[in-house]
Amino acid sequence: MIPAKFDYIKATSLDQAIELLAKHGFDAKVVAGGHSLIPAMKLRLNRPAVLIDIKGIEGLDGITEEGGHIVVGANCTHNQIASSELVNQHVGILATTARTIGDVQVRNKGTIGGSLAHADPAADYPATVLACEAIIEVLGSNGQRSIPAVDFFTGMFTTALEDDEIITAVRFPKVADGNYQKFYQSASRFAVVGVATVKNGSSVKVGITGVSDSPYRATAVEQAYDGTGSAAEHAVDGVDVMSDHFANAEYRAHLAKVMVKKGLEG
Amino acid sequence: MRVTLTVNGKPYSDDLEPRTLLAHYLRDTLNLTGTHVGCDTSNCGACTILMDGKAVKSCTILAVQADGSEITTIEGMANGGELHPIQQAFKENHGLQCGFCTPGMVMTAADILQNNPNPTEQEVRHGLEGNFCRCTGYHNIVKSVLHASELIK
Amino acid sequence: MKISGKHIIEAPVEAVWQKILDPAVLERVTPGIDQLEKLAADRYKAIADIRMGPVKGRFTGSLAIEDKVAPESCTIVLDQKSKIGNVKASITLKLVPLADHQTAVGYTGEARMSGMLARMGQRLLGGVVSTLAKQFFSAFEKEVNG
Amino acid sequence: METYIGKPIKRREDNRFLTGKGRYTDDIKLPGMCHAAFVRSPYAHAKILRINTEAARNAEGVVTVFTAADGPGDFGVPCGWQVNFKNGDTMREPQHPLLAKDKVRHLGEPVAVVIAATMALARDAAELVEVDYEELPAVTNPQEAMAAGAPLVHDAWEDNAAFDWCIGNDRAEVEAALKDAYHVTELEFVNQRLAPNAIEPRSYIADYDVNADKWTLYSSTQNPHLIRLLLCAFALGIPEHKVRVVSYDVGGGFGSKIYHYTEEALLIWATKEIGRPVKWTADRSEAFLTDAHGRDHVVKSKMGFDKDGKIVAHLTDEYCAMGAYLSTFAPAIPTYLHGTLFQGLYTTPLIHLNVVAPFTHTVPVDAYRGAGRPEATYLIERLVSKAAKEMGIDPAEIRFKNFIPAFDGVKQPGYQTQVALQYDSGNYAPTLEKALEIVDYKGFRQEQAEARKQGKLLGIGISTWIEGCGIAPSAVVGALGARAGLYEVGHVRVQPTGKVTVFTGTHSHGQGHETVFAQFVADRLGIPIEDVDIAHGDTNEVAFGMGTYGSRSLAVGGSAIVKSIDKVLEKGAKIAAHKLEAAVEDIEYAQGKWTVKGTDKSISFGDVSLTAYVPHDYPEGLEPGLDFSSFYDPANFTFPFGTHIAIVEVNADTGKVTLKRFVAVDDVGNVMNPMIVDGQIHGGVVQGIGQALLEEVVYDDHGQMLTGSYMDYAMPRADDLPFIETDRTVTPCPHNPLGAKGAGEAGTIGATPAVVNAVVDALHHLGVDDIQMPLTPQRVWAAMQNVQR
Repeated sequence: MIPAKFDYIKATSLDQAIELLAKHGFDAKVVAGGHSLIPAMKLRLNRPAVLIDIKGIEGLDGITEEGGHIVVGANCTHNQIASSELVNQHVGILATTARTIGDVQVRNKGTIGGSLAHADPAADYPATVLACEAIIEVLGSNGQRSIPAVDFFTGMFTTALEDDEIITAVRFPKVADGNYQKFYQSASRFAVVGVATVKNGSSVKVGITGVSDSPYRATAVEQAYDGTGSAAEHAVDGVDVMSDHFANAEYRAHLAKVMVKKGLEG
Repeated sequence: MRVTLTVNGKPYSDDLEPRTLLAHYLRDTLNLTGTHVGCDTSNCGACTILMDGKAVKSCTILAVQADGSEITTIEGMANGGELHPIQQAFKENHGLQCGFCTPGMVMTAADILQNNPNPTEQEVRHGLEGNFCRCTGYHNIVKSVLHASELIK
Repeated sequence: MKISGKHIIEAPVEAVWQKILDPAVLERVTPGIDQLEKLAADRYKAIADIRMGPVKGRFTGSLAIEDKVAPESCTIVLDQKSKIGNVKASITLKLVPLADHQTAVGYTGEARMSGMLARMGQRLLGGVVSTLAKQFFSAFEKEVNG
Repeated sequence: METYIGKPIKRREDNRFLTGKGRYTDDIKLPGMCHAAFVRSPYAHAKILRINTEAARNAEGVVTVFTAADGPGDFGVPCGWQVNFKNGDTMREPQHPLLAKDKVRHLGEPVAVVIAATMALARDAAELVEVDYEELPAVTNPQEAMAAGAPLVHDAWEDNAAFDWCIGNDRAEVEAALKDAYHVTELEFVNQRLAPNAIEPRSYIADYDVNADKWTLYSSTQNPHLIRLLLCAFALGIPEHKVRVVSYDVGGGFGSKIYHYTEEALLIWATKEIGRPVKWTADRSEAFLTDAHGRDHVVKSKMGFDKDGKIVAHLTDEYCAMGAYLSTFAPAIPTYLHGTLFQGLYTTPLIHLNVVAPFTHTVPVDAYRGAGRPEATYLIERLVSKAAKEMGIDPAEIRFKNFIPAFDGVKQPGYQTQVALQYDSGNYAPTLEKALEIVDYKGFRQEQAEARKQGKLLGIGISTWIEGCGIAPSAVVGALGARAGLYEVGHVRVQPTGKVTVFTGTHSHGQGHETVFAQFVADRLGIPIEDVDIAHGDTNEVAFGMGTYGSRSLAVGGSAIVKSIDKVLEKGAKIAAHKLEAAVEDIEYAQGKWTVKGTDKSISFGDVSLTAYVPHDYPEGLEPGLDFSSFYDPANFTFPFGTHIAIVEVNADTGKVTLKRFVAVDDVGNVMNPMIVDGQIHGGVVQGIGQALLEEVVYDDHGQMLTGSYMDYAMPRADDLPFIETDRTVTPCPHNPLGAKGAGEAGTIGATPAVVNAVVDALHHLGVDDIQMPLTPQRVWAAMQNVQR
């Protein structure tokens, strides 16, 4: 399998990358690790005319502590996140989530920025950024924006990113008590259901991926939370549950409840 | 587009179409045909190589993305006629049958053992989740990796 | 696969009916539609550039509006081809007036894909349709009330 | 002197695979080689209205574009096995064209081929070929294909049946026995369609030499000579002596690389047209669409028992898909490789199987590891386990009650089944006894009861199995419709220095022939294994052969080599006798030398070899040389057997099945290399587990494939599995010189029902008595829900 032809530009700065994006618009795609994009290009399901490689841009692959937040650069790989001391110490749920993605090889190459921008409805990070109330930092022709996770995912493979915007970092509040529960699709190992739970005293925040066309905050669960797992019954309240060959809507809704219960009790 | 990189310790520089996948560059341009391609969707792991010391799937990386990197393929594992301990362990434990997935298994095993020199059975099994084998039922592959961890000590 | 859903539009049923059959409006609000060229009454040549996550492709083909019962229902028939596979869809829209100048737009139908698109995209089709519908109705609502 | 048989000798082929020096077809580059890309149908059934290749022809790097109208449409690939209707009518056999002509009949059927300078350019240009189709209704389920009004796959016939066949006792007699039975167990299910998924995709290079007027085909085939025969005699009508087929290393086959595929024939046709070598290697997504699939049976069964749990009758009706065309061995799979195993290991006195084999709008179905026998075993072992539950008999006990008593095929005759075949030798109970002991069956039942109290769902599943392999006696298969003999060729060339090259017509694609064959050759000749080399996979080197499948290589191919070794030793004895100045009757051969009995006068194998090639002092009238080729046609199939036991845990919340233990006690006859036999069992078992829990090709109602990549077709991974516990008993095959039966398919045959029986056992107390394969979490959960409702 070989992609259709394209031009490849290795961007050396964010400004250059954004300029290129603005110029090529619909025809351009940003690549970092490439593990969401390149398989689609090989199948020729996607054929960008221009590929803008941002992997070499300095300053996008660090993990730092800033003002009580852990800031993860967009180009950080899943393995880098999974093994980061800072992340493990302060946002353990993020490290756990990263460890469930793909396989060793994919985790060595795929990046958090790429995964979030791709917004696969079965990706793992979305649940966790939602539950953590992380902020997605983006830069575009019109400058910098900080997008709260809850506003970021707008549908299947669609996000609040404008055509000329690039994710630069994800800012995570510190999370003391959180867990990520994943039910694997047996072929792709994507999430049939992924549930991120962040507990803070008597309150809880729950992010769910895989269930609907877009990841969501399970606000009904959060409101009904009573310190036990019983609020899990509300996992799919008001949600249009997806159906596919592996999990029809009924089973998927059931799994969501099971995973949320595990999360609440975990 | 010019790509300059090191493969198995030797420098290479070639003009390539940007769409050339690293796996195809290794196989077709450098004639390193030990790296195999078994699927289109980054699942099977037959194309696994080490890029800057880490296991990656070379069918999902453009050669231009590998510019400046250091690559190790299966051909770079043995030292002359002497097999690498992982290769040795696969041989001693019958960790291969048709041999097609084998290079990818060996390269993934190298990554696993680098990060975890004393893995448990479950850690080895989990580490191999990105590599399909259709012949061995993984039984002897898992044994091989566990044995390799002993040999490397 | 079967498709169904319902959206409430903040506009009276006549306004919705009028706009939903207006090719100029359809061209503006349908996600990806680049061009809608009239071939005959209620029959258009349609060109769409669809970009959704892993999938990006140019689709060309026809869009027809059939079985019109004003201002209650109609069926939109799509037949689109692309290098990555073809899409055929037949979707019936039902408009139900609600109180306070609202209209419920329900849709039911079937979409079928072929080729690589079907093999790689089938499991995602439900979500894609749901997202596209959300985009369509949100743009449509702006158009009606704009 | 060291001997080798029975020892876990490390594989000699491993160094090249471990160092990246394997020679798979796609690794080969030829000067001037160009690349082919196929334009494939996006529909399961459609009329081809128009093909426009102009843009593609004019695209960068394109050598040419062919459609059926350019010549390939005149040719088709043949079917190698004829199975007629039970009323005597001839099997319906449509042409299987190299490129589709007026109609496409399955998703992915090729309609054009683009040949270009590089693989990338060929694919670019293939996208430019415009094909207008008129889509037609399709049918993908074999039962629905036989319903009135179903879309016809081939218009030439009034319905979709390729044939309608039966085997066993008179149907009325079986029905009557069922009517009178104390208990009847019924089962209806689908033995789902599987994709073989050798990790190496199919690959071919065709190269025509205009000066010599000769072709070479490099192919990832399991049987190079058979491909050459089919290609020359049937597909293209080209002279066989001008065609060389080379198959060096092949990355797994599992059946899918037995068949003569259209791409192979097309490339051989095309290379002459363009005068350049041309390569095609399948993508995985093409592999899903074009490699012959396995299984796909819709089954309805009844098994009757007396009050003691003895089987009195078995009646099964099946619809078994053929796909759009008849693949090379396809008709044999649900018939002679399936119905003939309906005896199982049991004394069932009355058996009847009826098979309707329809065409469907899908890729052809053919042999996949086990080929018809896993389907038979699954059916019988599910029926027996289900009956045990229904009758309140222990599942081990019901099997012991019904086993055919032991027979060795020498002192006691073979066992004549109700379904044509005669078993060679068997001793079934010990494998079950041993397996029960290994799992501590009684202990497990206690553990299970305890676990249940805590809400944990543990289950144990037993499957006993038998298969007919060592394929196969030519006269028998000929009578059953095979259009080829199934003997094997073994050629032993003793070099002047006493080194030995063995040429075998079988083909190793993971089975380890280079090691295993060398083991018994070295032992029989009494020479070091280093002095023996095994060659295969090149029609120019090896005289002839039928290839590797059906667990036949050792039993049939090995026996052919033994025949040649016997000839070598017989002639060697004459030379030795001459040199030792003794009568042939007075010398004996042992440990690499001939000795005059009762003396210390001897001559080594090497000296005799040299004498044979430097015959200065030589027996009068004896030809020089020490080089023999033999054809071995087996006297019977071989019948390995065994017991598999699975222990599973089912997650009560999600329905996910976790395999806790898997025990396989198999009897594959004499074992040459236990390491390799165990490896074959491990791999087979895991493929069987794959069918039970994960794998399924799903076509939708329109013939689109929903599981056409590894994103959607689930296969076992390392972390889905425990170690497989193996053990064995040894009941030698009485009719071949090695006493070997065959181990390649054993695991796949035994494993699937063991796993399903275990899951049903875990859930039976909840009211679950069957679940459709694969036992995905969703299906298992739904089964639990349904009984609770």
